[in-house]
Amino acid sequence: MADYILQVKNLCKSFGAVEASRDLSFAVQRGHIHALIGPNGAGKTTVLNLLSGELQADSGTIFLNAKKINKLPVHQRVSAGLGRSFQITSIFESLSVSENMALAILAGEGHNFRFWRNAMTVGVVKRELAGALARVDLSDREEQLAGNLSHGEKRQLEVGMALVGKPQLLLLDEPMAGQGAGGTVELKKLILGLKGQTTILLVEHDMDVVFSLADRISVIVYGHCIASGSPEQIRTNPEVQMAYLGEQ
Amino acid sequence: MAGGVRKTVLIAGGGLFFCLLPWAAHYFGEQYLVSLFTRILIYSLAAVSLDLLIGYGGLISLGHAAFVGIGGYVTAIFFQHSFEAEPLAGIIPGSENALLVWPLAVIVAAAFAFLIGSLSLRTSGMHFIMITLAFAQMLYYFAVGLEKYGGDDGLSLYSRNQLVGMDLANDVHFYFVCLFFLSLFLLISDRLVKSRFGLVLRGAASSSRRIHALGIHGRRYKLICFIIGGAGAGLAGALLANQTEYVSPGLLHWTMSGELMVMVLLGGLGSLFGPVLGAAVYLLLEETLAMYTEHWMVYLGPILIVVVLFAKRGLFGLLTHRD
Amino acid sequence: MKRLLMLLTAAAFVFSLQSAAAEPVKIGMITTLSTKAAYLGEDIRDGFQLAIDQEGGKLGGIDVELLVEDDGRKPEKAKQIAERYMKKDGVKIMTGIVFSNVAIAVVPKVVRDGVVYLSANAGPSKLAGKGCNENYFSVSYQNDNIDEVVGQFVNDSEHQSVYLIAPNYPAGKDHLAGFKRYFKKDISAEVYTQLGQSDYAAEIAAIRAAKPDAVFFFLPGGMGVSFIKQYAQAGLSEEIPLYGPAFSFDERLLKAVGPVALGVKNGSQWTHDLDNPANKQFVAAYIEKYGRTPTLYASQGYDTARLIGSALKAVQGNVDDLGAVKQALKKAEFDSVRGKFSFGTNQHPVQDLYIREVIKTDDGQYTNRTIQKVFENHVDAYAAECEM
Amino acid sequence: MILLVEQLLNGLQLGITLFLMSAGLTLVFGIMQVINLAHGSFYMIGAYVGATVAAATGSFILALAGALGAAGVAGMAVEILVLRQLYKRDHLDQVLATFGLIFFFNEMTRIIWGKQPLFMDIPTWLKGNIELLPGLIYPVYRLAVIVVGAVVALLLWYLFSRTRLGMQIRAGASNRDMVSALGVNIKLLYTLVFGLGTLLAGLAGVMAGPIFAVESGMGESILILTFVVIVIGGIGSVRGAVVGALLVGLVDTLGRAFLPTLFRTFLSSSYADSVGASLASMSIYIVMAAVLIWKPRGLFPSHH
Repeated sequence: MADYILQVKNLCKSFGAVEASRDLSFAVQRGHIHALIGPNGAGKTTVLNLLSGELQADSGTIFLNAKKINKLPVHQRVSAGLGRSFQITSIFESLSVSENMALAILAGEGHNFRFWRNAMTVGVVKRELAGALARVDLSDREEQLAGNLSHGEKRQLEVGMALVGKPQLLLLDEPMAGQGAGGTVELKKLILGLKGQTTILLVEHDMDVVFSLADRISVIVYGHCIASGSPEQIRTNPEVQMAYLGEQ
Repeated sequence: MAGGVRKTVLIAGGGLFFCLLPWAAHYFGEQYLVSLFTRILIYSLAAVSLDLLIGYGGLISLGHAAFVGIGGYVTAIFFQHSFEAEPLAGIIPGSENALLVWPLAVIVAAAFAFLIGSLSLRTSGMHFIMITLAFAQMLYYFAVGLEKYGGDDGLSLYSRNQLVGMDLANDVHFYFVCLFFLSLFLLISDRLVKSRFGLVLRGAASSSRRIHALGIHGRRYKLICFIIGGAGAGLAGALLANQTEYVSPGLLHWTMSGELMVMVLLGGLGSLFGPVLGAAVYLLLEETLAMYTEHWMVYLGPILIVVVLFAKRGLFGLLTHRD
Repeated sequence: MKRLLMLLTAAAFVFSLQSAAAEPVKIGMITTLSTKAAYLGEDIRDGFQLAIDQEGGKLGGIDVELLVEDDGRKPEKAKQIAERYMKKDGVKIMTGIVFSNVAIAVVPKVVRDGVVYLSANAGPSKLAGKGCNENYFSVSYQNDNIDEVVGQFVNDSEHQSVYLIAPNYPAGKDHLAGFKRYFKKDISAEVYTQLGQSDYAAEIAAIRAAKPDAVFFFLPGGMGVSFIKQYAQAGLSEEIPLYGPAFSFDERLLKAVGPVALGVKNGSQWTHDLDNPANKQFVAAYIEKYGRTPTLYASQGYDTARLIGSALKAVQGNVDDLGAVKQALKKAEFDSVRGKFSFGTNQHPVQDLYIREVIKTDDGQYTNRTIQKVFENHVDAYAAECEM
Repeated sequence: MILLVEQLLNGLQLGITLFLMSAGLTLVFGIMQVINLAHGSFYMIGAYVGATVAAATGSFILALAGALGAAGVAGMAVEILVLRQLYKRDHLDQVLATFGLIFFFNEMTRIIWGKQPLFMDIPTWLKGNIELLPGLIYPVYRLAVIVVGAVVALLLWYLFSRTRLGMQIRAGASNRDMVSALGVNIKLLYTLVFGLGTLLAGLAGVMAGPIFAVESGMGESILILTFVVIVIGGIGSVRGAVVGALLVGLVDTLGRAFLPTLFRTFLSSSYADSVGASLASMSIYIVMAAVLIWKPRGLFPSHH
């Protein structure tokens, strides 16, 4: 049997009359880049929110490393090995790039009720900051206010911050959204470079990106997973074609 | 001149100005300036503590005067019991010793900040503004009804507190005590906002969702910030009670909170030193305008509006940034 | 940086420029010229200024300079102004405070620092009894006086029970205590309202239910305006008569209250119709200068100025000899608009107190008419406690 | 029993006045995301202009028209001159600017009208009292205030749910850019909404004129109550403003009416009077804190 880092079983979530997740099941193998695709409003972001703990599922289970995590709050899921980047970039705009990164580094270092010493001179920050910035190509931007970065750089920073905690599974929510062609190429390179370091669950609209990056793809329609397989299998799956073409 | 250098020069210059002021006042024969600037120092302390909340914790409190008032009342109540040699609640003796009363004022203010903060932090945004206002108004009406301690008439101290090695009744001594505490609080605040705690706090103020995603309980940091701010305001209250030798419920009224907020905004939010400038300019404006016209408010109002419209980062930002 | 230095030095210069040429005797007036109570301070100042203008910039033949500043009704601010008057302007004589709580905060401190303070309005009990001071004179009254006279009047009337209402603060309790000192019959209820309250529907409904014979209220300023209007609108003014101290019935407030105050009886130490030459001259001059009937506050301001004038004359403008100034003040040798005026042992007035009635004049104005002198040479209740 | 009913009516009437104030403020909050501390100033302007017109013409209707016009026009002028520059700015800048406006307006009224309160009377056709129930006598004018408030509430409901303008306003609240893209003049729309809000404050002011003292600074006493109302109701919700206003009106009135009596049952009378009075003053703030602790976004949170 394959080594699954994440298993989702029969997940249900509804908002009033709207069923955002309907008996949803899929699994992600360790080391893969696994993509979630589906037409608009299929409930992909809801899935990510259910996984990260921002939303609580009505029923169903989520296993991370064969451990049930669906009752845990956000921060405990983080310590269990889950990292996340958001659909709309969510960095600390009023902090500098290096402060953003330092904050991500310190988040994994127990409590932060230290009131006197400058945060930027703490040992672990000194050790890891340069590497973390270099990993996402932001070394020359460290003094910039994060709010003043370009769109692509913000995304890089955000991914970089998600990586700091060395997550075993990284949730990427539409990283290519709002990127120009240049930004897309950069980010693709970045994500490919992460392969082998961590497992990635990717939600993305850009089909070229998905098919060139993903090892496996799951297709979600109306909150339900209708197919999972290799890019080749998905491309030729009649149900998937139906779902996409039907929408056109 | 780069922003950073300008800022350093400005702060150093301001510091020098405050250190030399008593001698300058003496030289020009304007002793009154010492007590005016003592008032400025004390309001600065309160404004800086509010800046910690608003500018770094993202906690827009319209009830900050409550903590100033609590600090003032603790000082005055202990003075009263000591003066009349009648123990508080029958057991606790009153005191006029600054080393005892001032820390107590700070602690009581911090305790109230803990209480009010833990309830208020359940809300956010506009609702936070209003719930802090609500708590401050509750305390205001409580103080108005506090007959034993003067109610609306307030409570007079018949002299200042005693501090070992200093003569607080001497205006210059008292001025330097206030200058010391303002500098100390600025130093603490400056370290604080750059510390790990401060980093997390500023992060939580910037995006509470993101700080949550990092696995951090942002609210706890905000609560601690609220308590530290309240403690600073409590100290300011204790000093203010000594300066005017008087406390009244007016200290807790929402307009006082509003004025403190105006000082912070006028000076520049999130800059620590800005509120000092804001307090100085606001109090000097009020003082000088009132000397020239009884209709001073008709001028002060538009001046505030002009500052908002044309100095986006407050006066401190205007002086340190080149747009 | 330069801008900051310029700003601060400019501020410093503004202060230093102020204190050139110190020839005339400076009188520092701290009063309330903003907030809802602004008109009280305005009248005190205008009355005071009238006395100076009548002498062409002098009081008692001595050149004076009147410094006036608004305390915004804040005790802290008033203290700050007092301190500036003392330290920067070298003021030795102060006056003008409208409110008791402001007076309590300011007066003890300034009299200790060797300033003579003459109250042109506030006369709190704290400063009349144990807290009396030889540097403190009240030219107006002791607060309770104005209630005591009403208490005595109502006690002598056919009313058996009275309903009391005042704001929930120390002055409110003092004023009701003053009334109760001379009213010995039944108190139907004693109600304390919120300071600054404007809707009295709840209280008025309770009065209607309690059916007292009369209502005594102390609600100064706008509170009184709201209360009297709403009381009349509820149709109670015909059934249960209102009584109160003069504070809610001065001529400027009556303009705002209008016809509903007609016939209400209130207590005062002065009314513009008092028949004495000083008063006739004052009222005419005041109306000519300001175009309005003087209120009791204006009369107090005027009397204060004239009293200071008498003392300045006696010491020939030498205010450095404070002892002589005080002695001269204590004699009170001036023509008061109240007819006769003298100080008691606690340096508060010993004076006649009247009941007056709100009437409408022929030209449609609302004003007061003196109807009865209730106390003659009345001494306040705290004088005995004063050890001077 | 009669007393309780009468006090309930009093609470209702206070609540209605508060509703007129809060409806305007909550609209401006909810739709334009602007904090306006100077809202009370328009209440004051309404009362002053109303009192002046009434004194000059003797007509209450003209006074009403003048007050509404003055408050509306003053509001639109403030929007155009000051607030329009601040939409994209921080809430705090709006706080500072509108705090400055309070100073300005308060002193201006003192300069124009003098320092003493102004007179304003109930129109003759609304004078007098009627007996609603045996023993329950109530002033006609206060009943009229209740009716006017109820009518305004209905009109607002109609405006927002049934008219084109209302739809545009609601759409503008949720997405400013989208509405401009559709060709609606959003600037004008905002000016109108702000003017409507201040006009309602002016209406509250002119109706309060005959009951309360018309004086400088009268706006601030009611402003704080108004804030309490909209925070309890949920910012931006007119329905919340209705509920919040009635709740605050009732709690405040009933607290003042019955708390001291309640305390007198187990405390000495003079002590009870003062404790009861203090607690009555605090009651609405206690209610507000309790509501917010229970429902941090108010009773009827709006959706954005």
